[in-house]
Amino acid sequence: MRDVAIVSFAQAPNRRRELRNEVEILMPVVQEAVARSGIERPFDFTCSGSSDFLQGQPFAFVIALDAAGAWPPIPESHVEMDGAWALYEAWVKIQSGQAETALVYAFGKSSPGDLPEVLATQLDPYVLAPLWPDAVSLAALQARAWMEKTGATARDLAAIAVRSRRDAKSNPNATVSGDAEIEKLLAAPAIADPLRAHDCPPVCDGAAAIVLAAGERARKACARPAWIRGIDHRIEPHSLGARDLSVSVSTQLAGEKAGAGRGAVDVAELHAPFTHQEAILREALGLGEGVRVNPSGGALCANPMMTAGLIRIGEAASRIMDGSARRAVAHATSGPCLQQNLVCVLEGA
Amino acid sequence: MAERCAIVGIGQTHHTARRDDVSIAGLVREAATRALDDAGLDWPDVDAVVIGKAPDMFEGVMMPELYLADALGAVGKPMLRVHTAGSVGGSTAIVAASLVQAGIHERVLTVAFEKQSESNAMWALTVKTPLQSAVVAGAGGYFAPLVRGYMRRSGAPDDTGIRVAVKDRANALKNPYAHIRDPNLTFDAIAGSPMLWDPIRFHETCPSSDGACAMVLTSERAIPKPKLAPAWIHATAMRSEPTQFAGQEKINPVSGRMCAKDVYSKAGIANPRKQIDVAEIYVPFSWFEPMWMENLGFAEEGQGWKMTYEGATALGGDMPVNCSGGVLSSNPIGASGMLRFAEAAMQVRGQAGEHQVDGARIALGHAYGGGSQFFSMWIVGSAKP
Amino acid sequence: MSQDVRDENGVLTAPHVLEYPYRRSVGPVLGRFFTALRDGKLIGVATQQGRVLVPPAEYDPETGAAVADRFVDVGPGGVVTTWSWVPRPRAKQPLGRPFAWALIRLDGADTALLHAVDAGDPSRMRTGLRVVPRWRAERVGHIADIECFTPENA
Amino acid sequence: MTEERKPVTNIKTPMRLEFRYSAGEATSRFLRGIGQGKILGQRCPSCRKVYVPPRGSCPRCAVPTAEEVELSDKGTITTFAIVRVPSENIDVPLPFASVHVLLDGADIPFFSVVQECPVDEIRIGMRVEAVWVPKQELASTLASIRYFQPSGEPDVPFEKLAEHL
Repeated sequence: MRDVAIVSFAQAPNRRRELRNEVEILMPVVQEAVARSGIERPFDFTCSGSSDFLQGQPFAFVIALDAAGAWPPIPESHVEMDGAWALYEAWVKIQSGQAETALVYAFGKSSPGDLPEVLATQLDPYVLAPLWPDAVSLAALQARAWMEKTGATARDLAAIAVRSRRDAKSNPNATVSGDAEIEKLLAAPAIADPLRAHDCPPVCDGAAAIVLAAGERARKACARPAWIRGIDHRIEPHSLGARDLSVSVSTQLAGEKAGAGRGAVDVAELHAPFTHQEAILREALGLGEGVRVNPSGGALCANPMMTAGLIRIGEAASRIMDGSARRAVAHATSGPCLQQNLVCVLEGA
Repeated sequence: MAERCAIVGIGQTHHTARRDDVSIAGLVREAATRALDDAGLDWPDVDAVVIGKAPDMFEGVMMPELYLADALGAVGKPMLRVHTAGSVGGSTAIVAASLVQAGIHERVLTVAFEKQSESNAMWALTVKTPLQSAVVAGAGGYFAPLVRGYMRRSGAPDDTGIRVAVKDRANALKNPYAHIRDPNLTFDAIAGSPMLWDPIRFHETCPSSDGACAMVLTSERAIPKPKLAPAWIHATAMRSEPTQFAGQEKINPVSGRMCAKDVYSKAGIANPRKQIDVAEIYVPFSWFEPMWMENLGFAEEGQGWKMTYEGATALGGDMPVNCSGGVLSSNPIGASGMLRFAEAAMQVRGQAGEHQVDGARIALGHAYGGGSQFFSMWIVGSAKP
Repeated sequence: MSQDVRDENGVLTAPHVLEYPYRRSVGPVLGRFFTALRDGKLIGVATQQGRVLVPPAEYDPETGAAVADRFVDVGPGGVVTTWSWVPRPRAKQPLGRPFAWALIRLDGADTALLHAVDAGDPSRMRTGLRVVPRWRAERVGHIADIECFTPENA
Repeated sequence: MTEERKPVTNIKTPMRLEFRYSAGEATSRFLRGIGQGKILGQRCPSCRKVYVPPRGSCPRCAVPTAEEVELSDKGTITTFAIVRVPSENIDVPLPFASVHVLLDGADIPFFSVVQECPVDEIRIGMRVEAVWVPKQELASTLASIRYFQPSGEPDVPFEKLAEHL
């Protein structure tokens, strides 16, 4: 495998309601990531991630290309997935020897619609989607399965929310942050028993961009590139009733393939939009108590759809690039109840 | 450093207006099973799945790869979903090829599909935006002015488009999978068909199809016991440009010209018309054949129509184009690009049956999408690159 | 003409509706399931290893193989394997009053089906609860031919 | 009874999702201009080209655009199609001309329709002008421009339009 690294990362403030259009949100983010990389356009490859359904308009990604710098024409691709998978496609392109540098970006505007309902259209169109189960209720099915198996309590979940919000105080892009008291959180009614509001992510809009470079190009671009030492993704059966929801076998498998356990992990950025999912993912990746999880506040504090996974990779890379971590694990998820998972292992040297 | 990549299995469905006998999964699975059978492989042999399709509004299923994971044997494996508008079938195959070329996987299944009968193509492609006034009537309404611009600029005879349609529909009669297989589509029948988006007539337009296409790509060392010699990927290329900008050349897009130049140079092709034996290109409206002949460098600017006129692009011509009947005869949008790539590979494997070009050794697969702004191409050959 | 155009901090916003009456062909396996639902019955399909999938899947999620052409009567009763509570149902959801979503393993099945449970109050829900379907009188061959499930002893 | 036994082969799964669309900053400024009977483009600070409707950036240079330029509501047809087939999105009577109009002062064509002119008289190079709704009905939507109609000025030669195709 070639040495490929993340050399810069930028993201938009994750707002509950972003009124700008996708190009207006993306362009400053792309410009910032490109400027920080010091790499001049054109990039050898560009890849983006988004989903048209979020805002109910086909070809949103086509318009978004205006922000990328696509003139003269560029080699470019798009995944209808979280931007973490766009990063994977770009990494593959570099591995194949067809590119030395790549620009990756993602955007998602969830605020125009009723997101938990929009996500019901992701489900099996014959026996699931016609019942319109909302995404929060489905996550709650998983939360209960996990709690009843492990004996974890609502207080254990709330502790994850409290820690995440506290960490998010130092993240200017977070949607939710602050010092929350467990008792106050637990006093709130469940919104989808067993989940309370603090167990769920804010609905928000966002965008992010990452620049990748191979070998010498990366060393030139960045004092401490975040080298991608392993990246892998796996998918599980779609039907929730055909899976053991209390574990994440696809995360475990992707983690093994990416080599997450091949060394001590300083920091992990896990794409866990719901509190219980952080616990499930920690276990799947074998992350012990000593691992700092989601110092950014994680998806519980800012979960722009199609972008939050790429942001996890960017946040983890940032810890390597600023020298505060030597080895980091980043994770992205897609689909109902952690159906599909990607794991990326980053190292400073 | 790239590994060689071979196409060892190809499958497609019979394309038709409405596949009422299968679910979405059943449709996709049918093409994938045929590709695996052609390769002599089974589901557990596949390392990864790359799937592509056009807008999710067609079927009303957001990110349908999630639901299709089971049907494509992807459980426990990596699965990627590509969407680059109309060029998606081509770019999906290119992503699958990259996985092999990078040495990440040995055997990759790539699939593209559209089940357009679940909704309505015109609606799914042009959902109305609030505060705007809808003035573009679907893809035909979008592309017809570009065709008129081409006609005006090139001075091509008015019946050029009709001749393309006559040729492609005749070719489709030789392709058992084609959607439009109608021996009555003569010059007069096409000329007499109603104008939909003047200057584009009904029979100069692609149909709306249900269909899927799949291919199995492997590394050199993983080529299964050959039932049939593989096709080799000699080069791939993609180019994109913004939707609309000042100075844009909409009729002869720079992105398409650059993409062609790139794919030829990687494949060692100096004279495409001489060195390429057959081309499968994305022609949703008949006039795009002459337009793409120029864009692809088979003809000088303004001269592409002559190739159609002189019969160069016919099955027996010196530069046969769309021997399968092309998009004009079958158009499951998300799969249409992959069908071009697959048909090119079928030609160099000698697998194209009645629409086979004798002795085809080098073939071009081409797809485009958006407002003529996304291009993907590959050159495949019967010999190792 | 767009109604209800608003100016929010200088940016114009307006309602936008994405609406289509999708009609889906279901294929042979799901066709059997929906036909059975219309006839007031629940069936599963056997995998080649003999596991019974309910709702039937066309392909075995574990192996990718096509399922066997063997359909098995299941239920009508079953057991809740996990559940969540909906205090404020959305308009499109099966019940207009608070209800539970549950994964229900029907008697004779190896996988669980997602549906609504009309339990009245969350205190009446628990994992392991036995439930039975409440059928609609007018059935068309649709997952909503089962209006919901209800606790068996109710 | 036989009807009852027919196997189910199809299901209906209607979908209706409601969104609150946001036009974005640049398009909103443009639409508010329309509400005042003005067509506002934006000039790229780098290539100096004028975009209409503006989207807040120049995709050619990949930079934001801010400078507003008021454009004429007259222009030239660079190309067109005659639409003779119904489309559920469009309520203009058939047949109608779907046109690309290069507004005077703009560098990209604007998509609209031409009415008040037999469709077989529409031609590349024809000069047209916007027909607005009555002043009291002006609103911040493109529907405020009802259509374009021939202005009666002499045609622009094709050579002058070639770069816009």
